[in-house]
Amino acid sequence: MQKKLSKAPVNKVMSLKQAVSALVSDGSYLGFGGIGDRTPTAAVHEVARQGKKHLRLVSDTSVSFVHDSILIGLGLVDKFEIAYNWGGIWGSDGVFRRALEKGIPHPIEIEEYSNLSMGMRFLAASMGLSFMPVKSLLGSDIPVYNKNIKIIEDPYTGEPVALVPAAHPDVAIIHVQRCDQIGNAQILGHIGDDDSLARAAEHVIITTEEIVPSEEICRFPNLTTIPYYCVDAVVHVPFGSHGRGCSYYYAMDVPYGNQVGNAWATQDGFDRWAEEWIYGVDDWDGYCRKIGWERLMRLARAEQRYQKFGEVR
Amino acid sequence: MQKKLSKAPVNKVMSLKQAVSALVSDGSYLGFGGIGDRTPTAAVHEVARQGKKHLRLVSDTSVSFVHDSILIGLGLVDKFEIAYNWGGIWGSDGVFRRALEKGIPHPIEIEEYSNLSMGMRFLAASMGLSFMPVKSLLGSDIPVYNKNIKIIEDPYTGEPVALVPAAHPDVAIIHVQRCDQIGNAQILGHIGDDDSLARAAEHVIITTEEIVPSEEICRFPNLTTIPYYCVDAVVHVPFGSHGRGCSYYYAMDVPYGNQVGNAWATQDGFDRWAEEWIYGVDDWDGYCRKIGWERLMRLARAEQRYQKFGEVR
Amino acid sequence: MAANIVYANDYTLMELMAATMAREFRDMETAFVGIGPPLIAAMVAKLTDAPNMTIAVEGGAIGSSPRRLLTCIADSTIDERAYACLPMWRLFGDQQRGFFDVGLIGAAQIDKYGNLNTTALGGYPNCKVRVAGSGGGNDIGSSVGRLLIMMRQEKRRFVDRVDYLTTPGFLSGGDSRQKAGLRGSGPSAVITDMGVFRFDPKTGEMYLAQCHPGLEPETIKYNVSFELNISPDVGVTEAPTQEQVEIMRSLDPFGLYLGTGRQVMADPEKGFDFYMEILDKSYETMETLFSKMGK
Amino acid sequence: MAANIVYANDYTLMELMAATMAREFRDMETAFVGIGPPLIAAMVAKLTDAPNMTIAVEGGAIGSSPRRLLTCIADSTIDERAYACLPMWRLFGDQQRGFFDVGLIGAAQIDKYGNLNTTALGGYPNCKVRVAGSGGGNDIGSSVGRLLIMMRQEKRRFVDRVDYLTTPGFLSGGDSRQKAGLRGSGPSAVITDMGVFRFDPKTGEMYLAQCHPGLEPETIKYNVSFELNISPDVGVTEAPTQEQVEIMRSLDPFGLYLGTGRQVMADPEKGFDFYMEILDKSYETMETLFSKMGK
Repeated sequence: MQKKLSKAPVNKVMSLKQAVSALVSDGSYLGFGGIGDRTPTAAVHEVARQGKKHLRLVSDTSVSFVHDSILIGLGLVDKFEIAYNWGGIWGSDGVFRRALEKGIPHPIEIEEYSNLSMGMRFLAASMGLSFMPVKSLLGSDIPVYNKNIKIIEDPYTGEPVALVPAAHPDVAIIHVQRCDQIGNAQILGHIGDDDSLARAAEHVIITTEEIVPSEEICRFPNLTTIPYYCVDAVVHVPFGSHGRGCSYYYAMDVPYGNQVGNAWATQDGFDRWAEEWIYGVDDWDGYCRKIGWERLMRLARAEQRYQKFGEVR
Repeated sequence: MQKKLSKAPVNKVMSLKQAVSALVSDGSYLGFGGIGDRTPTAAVHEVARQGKKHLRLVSDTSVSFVHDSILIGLGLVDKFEIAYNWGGIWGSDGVFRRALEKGIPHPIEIEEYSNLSMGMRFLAASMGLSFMPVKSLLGSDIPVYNKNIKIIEDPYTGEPVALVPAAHPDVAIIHVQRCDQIGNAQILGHIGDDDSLARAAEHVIITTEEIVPSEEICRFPNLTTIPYYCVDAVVHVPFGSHGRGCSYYYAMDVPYGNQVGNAWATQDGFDRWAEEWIYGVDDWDGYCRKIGWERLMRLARAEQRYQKFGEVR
Repeated sequence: MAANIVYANDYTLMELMAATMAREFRDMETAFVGIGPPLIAAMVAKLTDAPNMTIAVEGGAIGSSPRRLLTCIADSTIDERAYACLPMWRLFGDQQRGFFDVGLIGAAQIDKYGNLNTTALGGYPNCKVRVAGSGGGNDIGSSVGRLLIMMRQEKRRFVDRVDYLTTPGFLSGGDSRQKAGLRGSGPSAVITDMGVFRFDPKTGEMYLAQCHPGLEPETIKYNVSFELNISPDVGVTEAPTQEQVEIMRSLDPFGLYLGTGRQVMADPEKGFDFYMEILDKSYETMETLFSKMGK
Repeated sequence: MAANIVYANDYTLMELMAATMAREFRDMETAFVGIGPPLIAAMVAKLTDAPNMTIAVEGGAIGSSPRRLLTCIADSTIDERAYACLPMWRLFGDQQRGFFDVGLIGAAQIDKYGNLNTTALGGYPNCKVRVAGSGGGNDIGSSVGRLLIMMRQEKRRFVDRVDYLTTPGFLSGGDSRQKAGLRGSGPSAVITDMGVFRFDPKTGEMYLAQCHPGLEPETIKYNVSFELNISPDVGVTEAPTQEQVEIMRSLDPFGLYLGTGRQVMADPEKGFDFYMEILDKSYETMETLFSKMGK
């Protein structure tokens, strides 16, 4: 028998502090959304600030310096299920490497997939299924080390096919461009696996660039990626993905990642960075003031020069 | 080894006559898209006019009087894979009933699914998988009579789960609101399973209310349901779903269905209807002139009073 | 019941059925609703006691506020002011995941365990009467939180064993539903033109819970082929309220769902103008109804 | 080659690699392209010989025409003027279905059957050097039409057996790839800073097909751990054309991909202004490049 999952269409607007404190616990199984773009960095910082520990994280593509690695570096993570964790143009992720190469700050268990097979885990879970087939993973070492992947004989073709288990995070935290007060969330540009992730999780926190009236959402129902019935909390967090970009809202802050990447080269540097940027501010507003609103506005102008919702040229 | 499937980004605009004649053959396995809304009725009429026979049809929800039934009534169909075939508010479908109750005009083989399990067949096929699991069908008579459905023990939970086979039509024919010349198709409102159906098929014919410049498609990339690489032919067919509605473009013509429904009450009535409305005109333009452009424009005005792309109130 | 409820003096049986069904919905819930009378019942609920209920239809639209009369579940007006329009597989996937609290469908046949037939009567695949097939019925019956059923009461429709089991109820009773791997809680109520039926939580067997006004349990029993259980405290169905009846009549002023307006439309001469007139008038009706709800 | 081709006089090794890789793409094809230098190579192809090639990136954007310098695969500018932005699972699903003709990825290690490691060096899960993990690599290597690989040539990277097999090449050669159930045709070319490698269609073994200008097969052999086969008609890599080099330099004027501009950005004082200046200038560059293609 299924649990009642549907969340009521009521005003869910609250602060990030409230949302994280109400829904995330020690030991939580968390999935942070985004795919390079729309990284829920503000929420990652808040989880860190609240010191939630023994976390189990699940991500498809995780971006260093703004995502899961922050919690790993702080020693808050026991297990990490991923397809990819790296800095991209920002380069090597000192925190991730130290954790897996040297067990610093402490060893973490790792369970690996590919992007598609991780997406299939969310897709399966999003539909209430316990697994999905996939034609990736075959012949590779991924299923050799990950015993949750099963290679079976396809009952229709007789060929080998991989099965991956559904991933049902306790809480998914997803940053979006537009959301109404009851939680209907619209994602523009890169969607990642967030359509599935939101449905896969038991609880969902949406952080959003703008809270718009429901009437505005209803003008473009085909853009609603996450219906309100998946959503527990709606948090207004402008520039909530700073560092990475947010399509139609602001561009990546490439220098930021380069600077953080340098800081993270040593555990000591990471600790000082966290002290300053996470614990040294009260909340994301404090972080934005520290980064500087002018800098943030310049990133917004760079993005919106041609691409702004409803005014794309 | 997979076949090369991707269609080139070239101008694919042609007439419906050309598209059907080039891609549909006797014996073709066809999937007509739409879900009550956006029924590709113009294309169904053209397939009928060209007398393609021994067809195998696959649909999730098929709507009487404007969809698969037309081809069944003409005796062009050997096998029908469906979840649903009925007239809705238009009532009983004489053609469908005669075929299954009395083998008139000739017996057809039927293979049944539910809406979700049919959707999963298209979803599986769209991803190059040979099956998908589903938690419908269990305990019902559907898998008792449909041996292509397998009930297995879920390898992760031990519970029963149904598997359904991928459906790969030779040709999918889908009516959309907006498409560019190379085949990037945008669907507004009801999507049905057409996102999956287009990818599942080997060839795709898009009939569209409007052909818009690629620049217009690119203004709203999140609305592109079917990328050009799935598409072989783009056909400009205004009012191509007449009878049913086309969201943002025109409302249903309810009286039309009632009138056709009455005509179809007998095979003789059906034959006379087909003679007049299908064979009695040269093409869809002829059909529209016969229905009357004023009537069509009134349906368009009814729909667009509040809901028109970009101007939704 | 509050003291200020005004019951309707006259109403049709279809209106009684829809009004009774409307009472099965609860505020704040998500409802997956089928074609025709079910949608009328759900709309009545939403416009009275369940203003924050969200209605989704198989076409994929969720929580819409149509601007004009909805003539069918896939009518394009159902996309108007919707919270979301999803691919059908995604909407049904949401339902399979457990996001829909209640579903309402019709059926051609039912048995005492609430199993439904919407496929064929008198054999399969060779049949005497062919109907629509599962559509979303099997999916909703398999996975929705609780299942509501609305159908005509006839002896040949309430049968010992359905000719074709399209949509699972409690299968063969007891824990057979759970053993089959099904998730939703199964049938919760069956509402016909004669009464309201519910199911024993242990055995999964149907019993008569309420008779519509003026009917005796024995009369209803006579219209059921299987041995019908009758609740020891079988009640009488509450009449529709004046408000419910007014809403139904304004939602369906020409009896398209609940009555016989259909044949006027079938008139090749006058049908289309008549239809355009209905649509035109309905903008105002819908506006009035939704403005009550602050839309 | 047409007579009017003008080769560049000076170019970096990275530019030679990217230009050589650009020649592996074909017009009208769909290409699935990874981060950094691969994207530069694909862009060069599109701006020269393959104007109707469509580039898709893992983030989900297909066929975009970014307005400014793309700093990374998920940079929001990649959504600009895209034909479609799909969920990632849907894009990879399209790829698994066979809609992508060619894919280009990098790797930390490769073996003689073209199997790739992008996960860990020196053991697993306890490792000496941890890298990113599969990302989309395994998926692309499993299903894409033909796989292109771009990586640095070092003895410890061209190994007998990869420390961790992240992305399948020809596995253990012969028909082992097909037997494993994989769909795509497997690796087609490996391009390094020393040469171009291809694979025997029967055995699946890698061989040296071309040496970059000035290099002897023996030198390259010295930078490979396994017994390297050398084509009997091993050639010399064509130099980049002037046009290719110009495009690369205008696409990456500050050496973010192909060079060393990164550290300027890391300067806490001047980094941000420098970056804003790059972006500002890049609008014009992109405009010029795309206008060549009629966009």
